[in-house]
Amino acid sequence: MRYLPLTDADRRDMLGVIGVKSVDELFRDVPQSARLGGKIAGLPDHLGELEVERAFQAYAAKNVSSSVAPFFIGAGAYRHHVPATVDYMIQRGEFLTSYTPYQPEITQGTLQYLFEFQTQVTLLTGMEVANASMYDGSTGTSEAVLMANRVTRRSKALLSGGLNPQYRRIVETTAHWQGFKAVSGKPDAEGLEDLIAAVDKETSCVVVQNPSFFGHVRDFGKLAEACHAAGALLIVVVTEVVSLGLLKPPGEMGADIVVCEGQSIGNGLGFGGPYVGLFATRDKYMRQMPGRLVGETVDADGKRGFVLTLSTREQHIRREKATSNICTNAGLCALAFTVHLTLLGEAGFRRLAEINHTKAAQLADKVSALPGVKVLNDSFFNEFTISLGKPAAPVVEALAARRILGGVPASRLLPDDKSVENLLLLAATETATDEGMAALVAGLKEVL
Amino acid sequence: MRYLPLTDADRRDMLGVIGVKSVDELFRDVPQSARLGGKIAGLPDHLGELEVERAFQAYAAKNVSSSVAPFFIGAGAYRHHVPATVDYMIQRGEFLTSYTPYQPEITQGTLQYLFEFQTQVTLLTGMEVANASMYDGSTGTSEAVLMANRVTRRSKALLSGGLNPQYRRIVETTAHWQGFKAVSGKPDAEGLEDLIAAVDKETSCVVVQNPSFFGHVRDFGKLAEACHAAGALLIVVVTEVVSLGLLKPPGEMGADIVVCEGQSIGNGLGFGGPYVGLFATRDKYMRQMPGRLVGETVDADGKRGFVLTLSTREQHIRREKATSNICTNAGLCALAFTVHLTLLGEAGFRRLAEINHTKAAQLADKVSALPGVKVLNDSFFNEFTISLGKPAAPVVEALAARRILGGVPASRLLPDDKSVENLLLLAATETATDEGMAALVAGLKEVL
Amino acid sequence: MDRSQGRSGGIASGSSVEAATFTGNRALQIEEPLIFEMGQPGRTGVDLPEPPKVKDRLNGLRRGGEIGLPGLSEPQVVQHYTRLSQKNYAIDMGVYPLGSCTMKHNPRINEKVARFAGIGDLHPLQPVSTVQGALELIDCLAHWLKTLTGMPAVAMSPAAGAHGEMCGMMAIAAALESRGERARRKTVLAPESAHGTNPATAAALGFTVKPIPANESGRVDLGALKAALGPDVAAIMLTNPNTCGLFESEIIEISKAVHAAGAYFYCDGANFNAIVGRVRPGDLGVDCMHINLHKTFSTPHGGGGPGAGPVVLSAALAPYAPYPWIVQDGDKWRIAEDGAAVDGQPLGRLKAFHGQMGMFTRALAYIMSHGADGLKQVAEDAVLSANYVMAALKDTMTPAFDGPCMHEALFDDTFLKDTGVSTLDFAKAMIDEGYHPMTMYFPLVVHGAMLIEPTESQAKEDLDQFIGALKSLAERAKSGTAAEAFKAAPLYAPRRRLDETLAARKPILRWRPSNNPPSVDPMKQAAE
Amino acid sequence: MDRSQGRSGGIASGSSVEAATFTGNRALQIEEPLIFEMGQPGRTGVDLPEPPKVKDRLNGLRRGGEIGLPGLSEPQVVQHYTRLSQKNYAIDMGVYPLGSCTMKHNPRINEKVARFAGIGDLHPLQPVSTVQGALELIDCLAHWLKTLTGMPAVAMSPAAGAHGEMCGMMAIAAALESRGERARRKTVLAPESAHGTNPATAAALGFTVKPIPANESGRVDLGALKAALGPDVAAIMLTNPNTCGLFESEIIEISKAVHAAGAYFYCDGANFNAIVGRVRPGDLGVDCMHINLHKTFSTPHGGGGPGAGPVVLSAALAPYAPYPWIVQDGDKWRIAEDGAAVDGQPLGRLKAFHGQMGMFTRALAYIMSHGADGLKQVAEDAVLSANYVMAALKDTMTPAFDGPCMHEALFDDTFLKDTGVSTLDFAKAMIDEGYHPMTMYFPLVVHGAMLIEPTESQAKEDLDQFIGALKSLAERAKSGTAAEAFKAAPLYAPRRRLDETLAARKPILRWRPSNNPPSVDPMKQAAE
Ligand SMILES: Cc1ncc(COP(=O)(O)O)c(C=O)c1O
Ligand SMILES: Cc1ncc(COP(=O)(O)O)c(C=O)c1O
Repeated sequence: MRYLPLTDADRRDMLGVIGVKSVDELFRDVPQSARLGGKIAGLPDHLGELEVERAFQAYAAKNVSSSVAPFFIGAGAYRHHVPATVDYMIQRGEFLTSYTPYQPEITQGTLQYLFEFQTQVTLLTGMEVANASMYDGSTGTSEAVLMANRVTRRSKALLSGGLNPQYRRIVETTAHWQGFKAVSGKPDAEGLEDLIAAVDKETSCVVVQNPSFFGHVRDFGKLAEACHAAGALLIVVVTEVVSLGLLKPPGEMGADIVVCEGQSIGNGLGFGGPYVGLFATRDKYMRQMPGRLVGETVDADGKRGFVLTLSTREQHIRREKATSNICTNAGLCALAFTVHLTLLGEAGFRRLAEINHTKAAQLADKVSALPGVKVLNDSFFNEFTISLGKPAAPVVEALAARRILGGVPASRLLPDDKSVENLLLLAATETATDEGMAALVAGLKEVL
Repeated sequence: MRYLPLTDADRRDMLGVIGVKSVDELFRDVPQSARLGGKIAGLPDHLGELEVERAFQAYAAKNVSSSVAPFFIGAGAYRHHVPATVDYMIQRGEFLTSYTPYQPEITQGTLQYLFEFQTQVTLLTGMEVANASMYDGSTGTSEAVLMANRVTRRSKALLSGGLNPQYRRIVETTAHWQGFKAVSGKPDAEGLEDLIAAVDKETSCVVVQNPSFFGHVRDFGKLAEACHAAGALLIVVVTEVVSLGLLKPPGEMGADIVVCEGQSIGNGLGFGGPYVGLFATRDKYMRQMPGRLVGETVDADGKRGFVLTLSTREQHIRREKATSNICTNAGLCALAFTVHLTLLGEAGFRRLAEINHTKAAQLADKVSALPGVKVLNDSFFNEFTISLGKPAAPVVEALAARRILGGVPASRLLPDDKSVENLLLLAATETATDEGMAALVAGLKEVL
Repeated sequence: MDRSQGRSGGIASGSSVEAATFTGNRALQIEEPLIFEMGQPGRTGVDLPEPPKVKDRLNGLRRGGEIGLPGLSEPQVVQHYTRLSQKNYAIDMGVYPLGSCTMKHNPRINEKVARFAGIGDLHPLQPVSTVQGALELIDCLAHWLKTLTGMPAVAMSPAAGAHGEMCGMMAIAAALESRGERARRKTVLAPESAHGTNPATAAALGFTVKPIPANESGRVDLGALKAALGPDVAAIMLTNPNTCGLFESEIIEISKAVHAAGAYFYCDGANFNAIVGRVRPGDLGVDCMHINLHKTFSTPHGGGGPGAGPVVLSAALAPYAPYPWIVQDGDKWRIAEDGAAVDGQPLGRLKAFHGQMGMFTRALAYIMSHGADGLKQVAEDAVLSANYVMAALKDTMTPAFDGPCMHEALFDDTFLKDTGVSTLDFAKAMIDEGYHPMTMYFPLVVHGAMLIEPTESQAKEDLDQFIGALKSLAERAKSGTAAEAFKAAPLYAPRRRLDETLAARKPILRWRPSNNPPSVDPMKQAAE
Repeated sequence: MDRSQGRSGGIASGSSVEAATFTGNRALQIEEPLIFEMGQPGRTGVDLPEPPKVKDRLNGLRRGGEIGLPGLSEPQVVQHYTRLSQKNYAIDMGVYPLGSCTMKHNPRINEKVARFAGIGDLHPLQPVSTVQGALELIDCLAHWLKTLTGMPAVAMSPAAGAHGEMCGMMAIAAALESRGERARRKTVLAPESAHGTNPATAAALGFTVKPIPANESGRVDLGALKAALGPDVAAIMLTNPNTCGLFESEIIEISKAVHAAGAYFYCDGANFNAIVGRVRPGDLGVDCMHINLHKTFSTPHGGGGPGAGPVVLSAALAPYAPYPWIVQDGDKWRIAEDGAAVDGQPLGRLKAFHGQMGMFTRALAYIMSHGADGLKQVAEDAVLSANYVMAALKDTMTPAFDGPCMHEALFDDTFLKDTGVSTLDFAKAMIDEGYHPMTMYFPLVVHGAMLIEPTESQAKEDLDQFIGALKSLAERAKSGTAAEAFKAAPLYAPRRRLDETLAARKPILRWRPSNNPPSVDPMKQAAE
């Protein structure tokens, strides 16, 4: 076995030192009834690397790679070009194979990039403080609601109809089992929803998404004022973090907590995970935050260094009183994020956002020219919703048969809602090409 | 420009410190007539990473990847599975982006792996001393002949008809321009050649290949004796280094110099390069070797360390009296070789060789059953020659049209020799599958 | 120059001082500033084409002003992160015996297959017809997990162990709800040795955590447990092998008693690596258990994630598994997503999309590479190595319990009594010796705990050197004269001991131009 | 334990000694044995299936006995090479100003595209119809090289610069041969500042190398050259910009004179990076020039290769280009290989297959990424940076020549006169400061030469810190009291100064069980 350094001779010697005859004696505490004779039945034996590689090539061959087909899918995960430098860095063993920096003297590498990551997140979101990552944007959103409940000591969350339906379901699930109210608005395909009236004295928070699930871009300044007037918090969710290169940041709209799905920067599509959740808030709520925090300090020689800090919020210290049960988070995805964003810098990040918006605008103009197709959005960033006049799901399947990955039917995430049955979400990033757009338009012409 | 750290402000400041108005002043020594107005005409401007990636995807799409087609090509380069660990290691910046270890205190990593590499090469070849690599097996072969000329102070080399024709041409080219005699035997497709009679008092060396270009496996013990009796050296060339896991090593046959193409271990096919030349000889000829040598020593604290040594053989010290003009060699390919061989170890390397031989034997049995096909070899390692009764080149093209990469027609390397027109070289490694072999057999049935 | 404060700014002329450097660097150990101290306007590490002008659709919300991101070129970015990486310890560098975290070898082939086109680049919402291979892959891993644990169902979506705990405890709550007993059963029993995530999870779901005492052998006191079991008890959360590295020998009696009391058995599977391939938790009466793929199945720890925490479920809890899961219809696969008509009452959804696919791929590659035979050997070698370390050190250090351990060896700090050396000091001294320290001060039930988990990945020679170093350190500590030396450790790491109190008292959690960090005067350091 | 001699064997109890470690490690700096000291029979880092038994075809030559390769598991292999890598300095870590070697940034995208399926995995002898994209790629690079140099032809196959020199000088010999003058023209002129490969190459081809003196400005003395030119002269080998980092201002007069004398002009293009995109060697009268793709076009130096050394050829030498080359017929590409009917008289073949494809791919990616505009900027920034370093240090150190330099700044050791500090000592002290030293003692024409090539890849801030460090070191040296400190350097590197004399006197070029290396007693070291 290539991964096992111990030889049979080693094993014999070691058993000797321990003073037992066989390794079975070391498992003596296992109840008789649970002891298996030999290997577990019905499972194959070990394979060489070449065989393993072939097995995964076979899996891959049964999928349509997003790199070979015209691609316009978004709805919470976006296809972007990730520079080769990013992938190289996250594969360096010193980053890849180390763990949570419990011993700061020999994990300054991890600690410093997390400190830089936290700073980048505050800058993008326009907030004051950020943590060292959550699992992803969706789980981060329910953590934000829980935090708002702690801060306000209230237990009713209002969820916008513009929130990604899966995110909404996650908050609702958390609400049900952790015991608070989650009131959800109906899907807001037109982007006309106004939640201000719904905010009341029981409300712990209002959760909105920008751009919304359907792509609409809104200013939530008034809503923030209404929330604050009622003693509630405004939580702004961003599922396409690239939009922050072009759009007024939630911090400037008065958001109290901002949660982003960070996948777009540095992290590939990966069939849905692992991704990285960005979590930012105001200084005054710092001690109510979930997750790890890295802080600056000095060492015995007076040199600047970094450590995990404010751990008294966390499960390993605070146990049942912890702000969250999160332990392992998304370290390496945060590294990918911060390396990519460092490569982009101010100029590159803004330019990237500009290109995304331009591509989407071009696509919107192209498809809106198609008979029977209506673009629902006056405003959007790199994704928008069109109505097809017929159910969208079969249309997408028909496009797939033509090897075109032509967006997400709203019904995929809102199966029970007839009113969105004809709606299709289309996204275009910097990776979209004129040929690809032409193929989509031609495909739609055929199948509509 | 993503690769250029200097900003325009930096450039202005730096020009100021230098005390010139413009960078043009720094190029003042360039003759007027050679100064270009602006950029060189007729060349495109810079591209982003995404665009560069697309350009190379377009090139790749116009080739048939050896990973997707049944594959039986050898003739001096062999397709083997390279463990992922190897590719990871050679991409680590500390190895990839450092240079010849001129400063041993901060290049012990490179120096130690080269010392280990040198030792591995002596073990595989059964020789006493090896250098830190040559460009590849083909250039190493002509360096070996030059070394034999120095050692024997003679200037006639006998080249076996079993030597790879390109290797032969390289030695002949060197002989013509550097002024010595290279006498080549006729292509030895049957493996019956006997060079003993040809060895005389002018002979500086005899160059043989094992397995031969046509795949035959020979013992050159007698030839070695004849050479030594006549004061000549025996040079044994090995183009498939994996064969040394199963075959009696040249050192045990009395070889004086052994040159191997090391590509098979750790290095991909790469359309012909870069590869790595292994070069080994007897201790007594150490000081006549070309190339770099790493030796063991101690540092000021008495700790073991490694340095480049015996540099008085080399161009940077010895200049016109150097044993070779080689400077940059094949460091990173040597690293790939040594990492892969370290993973294999004694057991793995022998097993790998056994599998290669078994696959080739199976293939030989299968094709020999085909009407009109004759296997010329009684002996071989993982490659052999078949006669088709008709020209092989069109057959190979016909197979290629069926997406089968079905070996190398001898005429590809021996275009002027009608006698080999019908011969086809077939190789099978551990990467050959039963399905692939079946496809080749079926393909041959169709096209023959 | 003052932009680069991580590097020594002023190059003082220090002909006077011997052992210092002007730059503050130490040969290959290079001081590194923050990216915000390296940035320059107009510099970038990417080249992006200028987009054509179009009328924007931003609803007047175009971002104004500076974001404040630093501008670095690609060479600087590569150097920055390379130098940072060189300040880390990692599995790839040596023994990393961090108990409970299972720092085993992370094969590179797993990284390679996870990046295959057609695997790494799939969108989770692609039409199901275009991701059949991906669904088959997930289903294949699910089959392995169910078979290895002997459990009928598995929920794949949890993102890590703690998330898996949440999933499993929600399933228990759901089962109680459908029995109409949720309001009544508000107590969760857990030993004090439990990992922090256990009580944190239970509390988040509104349960009150009641500790169950351990017996002198470090296992659950069965009598006390039975006494604690009543109509108010929802579940027990038990780690097995437990966090002391011991197998709960009475686990079957425990599960019987728990079930008899109408409660459920949540098993924390963080230590499954000790028994994988040899013992099936399903045979122990477990109702649900999370599996940390980043522990037992070696998906890289990545400096603190990402991980994955699938949860296997008993027949009693299977109906409550959350969306989504993979369903095979003949030779096709589909995804049961929210709203899909299914039997059972899914408890809801815990995560967007379908789980940590990147971790699934790596874990499956690891599992295929080992096979049923290799996984069994993994458990045996892990347990053998831990017992070897325990046996070799038992006379020098003080084992917390006697008898064989499973995959990790637990020591207390008795052997340091009156030496002036603490568990922390001892750990920091290990750093200078070239090792990552063991887990310190966990589990809480042992004084000055040192939890050593060698895993199956270390060669005997390396364990021997590790043992030799610990012996020598223990002897030095016991000499009674070395407390100062231990307090000074580490001496050779990129940083000496860091002031954690300062960090917590005045939190600096982000860079600001105004932070102005402690100036590093290499001359001063040298003087010390 | 004694199998791992690179690591401290005996763990001595050293409570007495303060600043030592038992293992000999220093935190992240870990001592590493040789693989031969780590091996165990029966251990392996691969799993290969047992092959079916077949009758062998080995002609009775099956290898007997042990080969002697050590057996290591994959985790050990990963740790071994990771730890070794951590003993290296590299471009990715900081300023690497090794003059003449052009240690510029190596972009990772180049590594990525070189590994694309369909590029990295092609066999050189695949049917030409199956490698059209590969041939097009080579032809595209050839077009760039010809256009950038203003030369009509290029030979792509040479494996490195020295190999390119061999190719170019053979072409010159071939041209002379066809003129019937080869026997007569046996002299090659080269300045004493020439790189060692120049005389080595010329001598190998049977030429006698005659030195041409330099003038006080560090360039070829035109008068002396003209005097040396005669009917016996085959060629001049001249590096431009030359190895002193200076542009040969009279190069056109030189080439005119050379041609007038019936000789050829070989230009060593190792320093082409200083003028790429700004000056075309073809406009200077060059007959042939090798281009080190691993310098000007940043293919990674890899610890000493691989490289590539294509040679551009003038119309006079083009007919003699060696096999193979790529030919475009309409929209198809083919390879002109040995025996192919071609016009011209190819001089033969220098290398198997078609050249260093892996380097071609990377170089073309680098070239496309920069474009004509970026390459020009590359030359300008490289020259600007070198002049900046020169200007900043000219009062502290002693420039070998005055006036602006090109891409590298050359200093002599005058500033160290009577300090007891040598160029070598100065270089070793730079190591402790976190830098790779500059090229030392080359070119030979300058006493104690220090050749600094910053390249275009370093940020101004980093150049400033580098300059600051060198100034401080120079001042310390001049203080006259620091010779000892300099002789002791480096202090912080993985190794102190190594005994090169011992290495050469008793060469140990391979591991043998009997080598028994100097035992490392960390206690002893500490005592020092
Ligand atoms: C015993 C135990 N339970 C639970 C956890 C939490 O798992 P994770 O970090 O994957 O959330 C851990 C990991 O630290 C653990 O050791
Ligand atoms: C001036 C000069 N000429 C020739 C060479 C030889 O080039 P290579 O090392 O690629 O063979 C070098 C490289 O060191 C050089 O600097």
